[in-house]
Amino acid sequence: MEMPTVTMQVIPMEHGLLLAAILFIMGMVGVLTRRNLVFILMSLEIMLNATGLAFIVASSHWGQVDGQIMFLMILSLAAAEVAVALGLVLQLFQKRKTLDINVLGEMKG
Amino acid sequence: MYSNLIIDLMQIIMLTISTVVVMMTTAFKRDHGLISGLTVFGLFASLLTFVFIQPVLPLEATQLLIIDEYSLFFSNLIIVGAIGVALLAYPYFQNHNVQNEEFYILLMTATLGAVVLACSNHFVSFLLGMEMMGVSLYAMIAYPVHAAKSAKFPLEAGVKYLILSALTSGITLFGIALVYAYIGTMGFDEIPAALEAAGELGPVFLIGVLMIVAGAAFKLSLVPFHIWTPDVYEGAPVPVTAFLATVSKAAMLAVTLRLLLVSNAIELNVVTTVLTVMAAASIIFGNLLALLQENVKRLFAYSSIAHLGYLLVIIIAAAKIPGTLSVEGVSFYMLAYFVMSLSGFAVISALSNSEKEYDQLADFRGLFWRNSWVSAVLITVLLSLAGIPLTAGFIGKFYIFTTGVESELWFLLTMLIIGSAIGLYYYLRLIYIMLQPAEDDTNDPAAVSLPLGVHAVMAAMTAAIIYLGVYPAPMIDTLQSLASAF
Amino acid sequence: MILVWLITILFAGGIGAWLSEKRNPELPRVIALATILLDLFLVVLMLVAPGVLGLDSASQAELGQTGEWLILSSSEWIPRFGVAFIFGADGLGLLLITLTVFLGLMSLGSAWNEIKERTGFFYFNLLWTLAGVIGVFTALDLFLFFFFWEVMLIPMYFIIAIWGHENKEYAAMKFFIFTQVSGMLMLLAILMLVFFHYQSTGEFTFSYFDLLGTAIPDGFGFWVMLGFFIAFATKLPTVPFHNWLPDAHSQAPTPGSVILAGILLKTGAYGLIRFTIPLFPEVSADFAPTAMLLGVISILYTAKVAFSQNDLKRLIAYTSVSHMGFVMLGVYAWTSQGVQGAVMTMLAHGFSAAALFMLAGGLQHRIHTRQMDKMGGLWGVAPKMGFMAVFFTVAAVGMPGLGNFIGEFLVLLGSFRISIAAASLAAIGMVVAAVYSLIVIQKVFHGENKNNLVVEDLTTVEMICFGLMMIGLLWMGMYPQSMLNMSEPTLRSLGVLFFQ
Amino acid sequence: MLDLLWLVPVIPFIGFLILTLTFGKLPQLAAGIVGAGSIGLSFVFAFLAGSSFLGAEISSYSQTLWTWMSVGDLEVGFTLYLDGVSLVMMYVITGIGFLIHVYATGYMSGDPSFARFFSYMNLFVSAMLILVLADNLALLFMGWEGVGLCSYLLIGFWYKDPNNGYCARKAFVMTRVGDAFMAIGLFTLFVSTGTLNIQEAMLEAEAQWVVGSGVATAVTLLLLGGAVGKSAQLPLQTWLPDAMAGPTPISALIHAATMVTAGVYLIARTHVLYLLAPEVQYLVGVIGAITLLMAGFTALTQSDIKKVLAFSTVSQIGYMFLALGVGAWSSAIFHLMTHAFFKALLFLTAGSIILAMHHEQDIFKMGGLRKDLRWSHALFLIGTLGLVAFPGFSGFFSKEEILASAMENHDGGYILYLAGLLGAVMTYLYSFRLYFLVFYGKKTHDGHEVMGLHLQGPLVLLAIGAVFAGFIHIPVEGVFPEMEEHHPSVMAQAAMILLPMLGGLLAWWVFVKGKVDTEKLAGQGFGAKLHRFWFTQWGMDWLYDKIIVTPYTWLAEVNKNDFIDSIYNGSARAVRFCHEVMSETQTGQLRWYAISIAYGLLLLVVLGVLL
Repeated sequence: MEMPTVTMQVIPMEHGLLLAAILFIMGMVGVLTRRNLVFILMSLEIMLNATGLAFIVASSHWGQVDGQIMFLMILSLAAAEVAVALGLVLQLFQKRKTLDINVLGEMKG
Repeated sequence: MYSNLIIDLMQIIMLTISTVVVMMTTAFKRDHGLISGLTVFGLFASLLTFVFIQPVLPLEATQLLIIDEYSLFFSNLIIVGAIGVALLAYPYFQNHNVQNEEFYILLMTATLGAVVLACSNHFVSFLLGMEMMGVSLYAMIAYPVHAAKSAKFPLEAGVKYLILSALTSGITLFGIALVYAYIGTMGFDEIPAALEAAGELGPVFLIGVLMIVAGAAFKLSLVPFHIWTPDVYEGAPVPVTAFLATVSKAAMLAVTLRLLLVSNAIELNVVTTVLTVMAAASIIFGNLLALLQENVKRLFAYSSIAHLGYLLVIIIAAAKIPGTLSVEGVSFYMLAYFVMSLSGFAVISALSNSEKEYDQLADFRGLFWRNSWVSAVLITVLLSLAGIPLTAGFIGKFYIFTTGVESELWFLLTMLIIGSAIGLYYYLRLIYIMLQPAEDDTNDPAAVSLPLGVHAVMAAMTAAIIYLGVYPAPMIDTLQSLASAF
Repeated sequence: MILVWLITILFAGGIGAWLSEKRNPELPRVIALATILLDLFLVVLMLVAPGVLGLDSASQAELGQTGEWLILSSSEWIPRFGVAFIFGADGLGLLLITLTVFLGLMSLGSAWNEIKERTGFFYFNLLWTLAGVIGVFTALDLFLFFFFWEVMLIPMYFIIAIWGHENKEYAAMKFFIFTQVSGMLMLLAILMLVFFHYQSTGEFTFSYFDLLGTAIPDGFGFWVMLGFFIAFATKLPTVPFHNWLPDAHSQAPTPGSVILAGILLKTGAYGLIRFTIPLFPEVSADFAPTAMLLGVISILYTAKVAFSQNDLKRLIAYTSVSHMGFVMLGVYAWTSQGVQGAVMTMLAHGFSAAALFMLAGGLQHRIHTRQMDKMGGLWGVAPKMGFMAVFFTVAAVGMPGLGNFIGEFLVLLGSFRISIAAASLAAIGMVVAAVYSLIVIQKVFHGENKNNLVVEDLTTVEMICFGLMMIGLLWMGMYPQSMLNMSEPTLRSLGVLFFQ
Repeated sequence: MLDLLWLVPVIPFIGFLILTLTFGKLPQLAAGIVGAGSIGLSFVFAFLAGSSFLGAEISSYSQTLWTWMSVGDLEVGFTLYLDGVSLVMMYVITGIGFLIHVYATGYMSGDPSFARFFSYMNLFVSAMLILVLADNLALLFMGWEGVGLCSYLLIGFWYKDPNNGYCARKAFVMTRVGDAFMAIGLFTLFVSTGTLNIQEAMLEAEAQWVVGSGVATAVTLLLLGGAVGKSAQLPLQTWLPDAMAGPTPISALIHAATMVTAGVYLIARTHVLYLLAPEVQYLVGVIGAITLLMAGFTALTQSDIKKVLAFSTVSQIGYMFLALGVGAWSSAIFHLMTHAFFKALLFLTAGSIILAMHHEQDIFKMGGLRKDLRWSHALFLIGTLGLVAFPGFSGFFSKEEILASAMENHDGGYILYLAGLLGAVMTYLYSFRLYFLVFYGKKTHDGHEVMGLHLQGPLVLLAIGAVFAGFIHIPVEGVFPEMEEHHPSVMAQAAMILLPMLGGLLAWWVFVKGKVDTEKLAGQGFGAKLHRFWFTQWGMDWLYDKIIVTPYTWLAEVNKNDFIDSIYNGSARAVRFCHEVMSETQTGQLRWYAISIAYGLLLLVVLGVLL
């Protein structure tokens, strides 16, 4: 099982990072623009995964495993976050019968 | 060597064990009193381990964590805060008939996360601690979601904190990734060497650095990442607000300062400039926002923005003066702020429970004559926040001025004076309201007899405020020695 | 140590008064009286035999001081920053301490029958304010000084905010913010001074003696001095920093006004004499014309504003600003006559303003208004009060034979040497002072008693207070030398210009 | 006995203390005894001290009681100084003062504030004695201000009438304007000579100053400012007629005999300085001349008996100033003394008339009273003859001396002489107008003489003084420079005596014979304008009101709320506004919050990349 490392190396790190950045920004724009709480959570997942990609790209650039460990951490973080978040989604729907986050605007000033 | 390592990590281990014990006990016997007692006991035991840890310091426990006097100080502070929060939580949730016990588990995990954060010396442990604390907090904030009257607020606050915090976590992580991509290391103390090796670094690296700064700024609620603070403070149950204001801030500050100093990032021109702008904006906007605030929890939120702005002045000063004085100052100010906030929220907590929180300014009218002890505590806190002598807040402000003058930060000092002037107004306004006779005595939240725990928190914190304000020399000596690590 | 005792007794007495209220609401005032009398006793002892009680020759040697310090003691506080408990009193300090304790007694007298609610906390605040003021007059460590500077404000804030009149919230807030903000500027200035001292000597210290003569880098001296100046000028107060005063004085309860006008204002003047000018002699010399101008403007401008007031206490408050203008003028003339005049004005104004506020407060207590257009013809119903009003008004106008004249005369004489224009303009103050003062007598005591006001004449307690202050003013006016002799060594050591 | 000198001012002060501190509890008789008795006792001590002074044949005597102020080079002792001039003054004050006090016990009897009246009177005498006995200008200033205060208190003695209060304030403030000048004068003198001691300062000045130098002119001008204020000379004279609002004994004591002559005393006391500033000295004479004429004309138009006398006082003090201006120092003091007698007599008699007429002061409502009020008539006539300087009466000797000195004066004295002569005519005219209007003509109201030893007794003694005081020799030779003897020609002397009498004749012709319809003359056309002009003291009150009083009160009223305050309140409002703007950003909308974080990040990045 030899990996074709030669072809991997022709992709410069910047390209990988750029891809990660594009994904990250897509996710971020999603967070900023969606009104549905579930979609927002999905966009957050995209952001986190983009981060994970960036770590893996960096990690392979330096030939270290640190970045990949980081990716695992991010995965578990995302899972934990979603677990709590879905609990809140359920509560929101139960109480307000909607997932539109604009109803959550009662505290201000 | 190994045994030393175990002693070194004893606090974290002890906290973990306590968490597991609390969790297991909950599974078998749901008893609010028992669980909260266990929690306090566990936290206390963890706190006491510092006696054993002290002699072996400093020691790097793997690459991830470093236990030195500095981190131990903050860990202790965090655990004390957690004990305080636990003591406040008991009466608060007592009338709350749904399951209360999980709250303490969350509290324990959040505390654990905070301690890890304070000890972290590596981006991995940084992430671990920050998210452990963060995820626990999401749940804690929204915890009384079933409580009848105020249900919508915890939910709203929880969702807001969750989404915004996750957003900034993503930003921070991406920033870390960018930095890592350019220098190839994530250990704090390895960064200077790596930077040296990497030579000239492009804007993408700087963007990474700034994204990390932004993430820290969010947790420290610095302008322009402050906007969540009032809503979350208001919506969260009082004990959790206290946790947010004290433990969460202290842990984040501890690691941020370490990161900035150890990695020499503070010497980057970009970082100091950005920090200066954030400090000035936080001082001015935080105080302005608090000016006519009618909700005391929001008031504390805005004032925390301003106070973190003050703190930033000391951090920025580290760019020009020896880091030791700066660390000493930051530690003192954080300690003072920690004590004041805990005490302040203890007062609000004393007036509240999960059914109804008395956090409107009007609720405080005449408090001085109804319950002079509770209001005397709050007055002390407010005077301390305003930086009046005889209180810890004054010595804290003294540190800001001293470091500010020594590093000649005239602009920030001007902002500081303007901000403090505005700040005086709302602190005094609250004091004034307490001093006025109540319009009617029927609505008297303080008439409820309070459990010993809340009194203990108030008494201990007030004593600390005054002790630190009148005779700070011993504490200063301690801080001086812990700062020598930098 | 006696100075520490002086302060500690007041602190302890305050706490005792507070705690005793639960037992009996009459008790706090008795405790307060006992406390102040005990302090007065110590003060008299110091006046008679300063050496017996506390001249700590060890600390004196340690601080390298000789001569003018009658009492001096020092011990560590925050060694990290070279902050220490240094207390000292020289002739000037002793005079002002005496004034403080004496007027404390007077304000107690005015509170005796007026304060009926929450007496414990009231006397607590009263005694703590006094303690703070004595601290200010005796602290010789700049950190300690600042500490007391702020300590005296908080109880005063409480006094205004709790026992004040209809517009107390605004007044208390204004008072606090003005003094606090200016205080912060002073803190900044103190730290800059300490820092510059550290730069040139490598030693962190807040000791007044060490900081004297600190070399300040070019361009900074003015700003550091300004920090001190603004703090003191706000407290004094001088135009344009005076606006807190009319509100605070008119809204405060009588004992509060007495302490504010009688004592707190003097801390500003004291600060100028003790700190601002000696610490920054060159910059102050350059600044003196501006300061003297501000003094003159204060005298004339506030006299004019006072003239149009209808609120009796507000009017008296503005006249206080006017009189403090003389202090500013005299201090910045920095000649022996000028500064001695300022000192005499401080003492005499302490008495006359305190008495006038007591009268105004007593009137308000009796007829529930401070508006002069609702008064009139009160001489007929309260001749004793009328006599006292005339006496103290006349004293305030600067009638020779009474203390205020000595002050103003010396100030004018001393400043005339330095600036003929300033002194001449200030002399117009003599005329306008007559204009606004006499209008008070006219509106309140003369004329027809249109509203048929029934006013109980002065009580025995009040008569004792006023009598003592009368004697004090006469003493100052007829034999000022006894006070001038006390302050002279101080002024010499501070470098005031003595012509021989 | 000289060392008892200090008792002279102290005894009245003790009287003041007794009367004040009993707060009206003292019965009237006791109050009267204390009030008048203290002055009497003071006079006794003054007499004892004075006679041993004269007996000792020394030029001056000084007694230091204690050090008042000693600051740096300023040394001011609480020191009394007695020489010929202060001796004369001391006698006048205690002697005439005592008589007026006795009179006042009758005049004021029954007044509810009887004791208060005497306490002020005693304080006044004490202050006046300090003024004349002071050896330095600071102490003199103390007396100077003290008498001003008492004047204020006594003018406003009947406090229920707001007009009295106004008059009292006017008097105090206007004299204080002069005092401010005087104070500055003291400072200038001190800075220049290094002392406030009058004798030393004069010696120093003689040694240092050049004649006519700036400092000499400045000091003398400033002191003159004080003097014209106190002595009601141009341009600060307008307070004195209003001061007549006080009880009549006050007018006699303070506003005729003693206090208002303090300005004359001051200039005489510091005459050496004036000799060093000849222009100013001449100015003193000019001021006197103008004032005496102006007051004379005004007196002619007044209808209030006391105001006529008040203007005559202004006019007579004008003579004293004229004397000072031509260097006739001793004549000025001499006229001061004789004037004290006849003017006190006139005022007190006027007081008796007022009492008799039930507090009527309008002379047009009197008339033909010479039968009803025999005593008053006789006494008033004596006083009037003294005032017009009828040969043989006291005023004659002093006024003749003044006019003679003016005539002989070389530098411009002639003009002053002519003014004085014209003034003398005027004096006759207005004095006899008053006399005729009150005692001759048609009787309209009945008068009932109020009799009593304490009323008429002092009057008789004063009348004796008014007749014979001219023969007293005042012992001032050692004080003032020697004056050459005046020997005016017979013609000049005759002119001086006879010409003024024409004024008396004119008064007789107009007011007794009724040859001229005065009402018609003063009621229309140019006459009316002239009458108004004279009546209002040449419009000076009006002028002061327009250029000083109104602007000042307007300015004060406009700025009642202290515009500086609005700067602070404005900034507080600005902060509040910023708060409101800022809190708009806290919308509560989660998406806006997320966007703000994104913007924040963008801001940071832009900031970072730009740098």
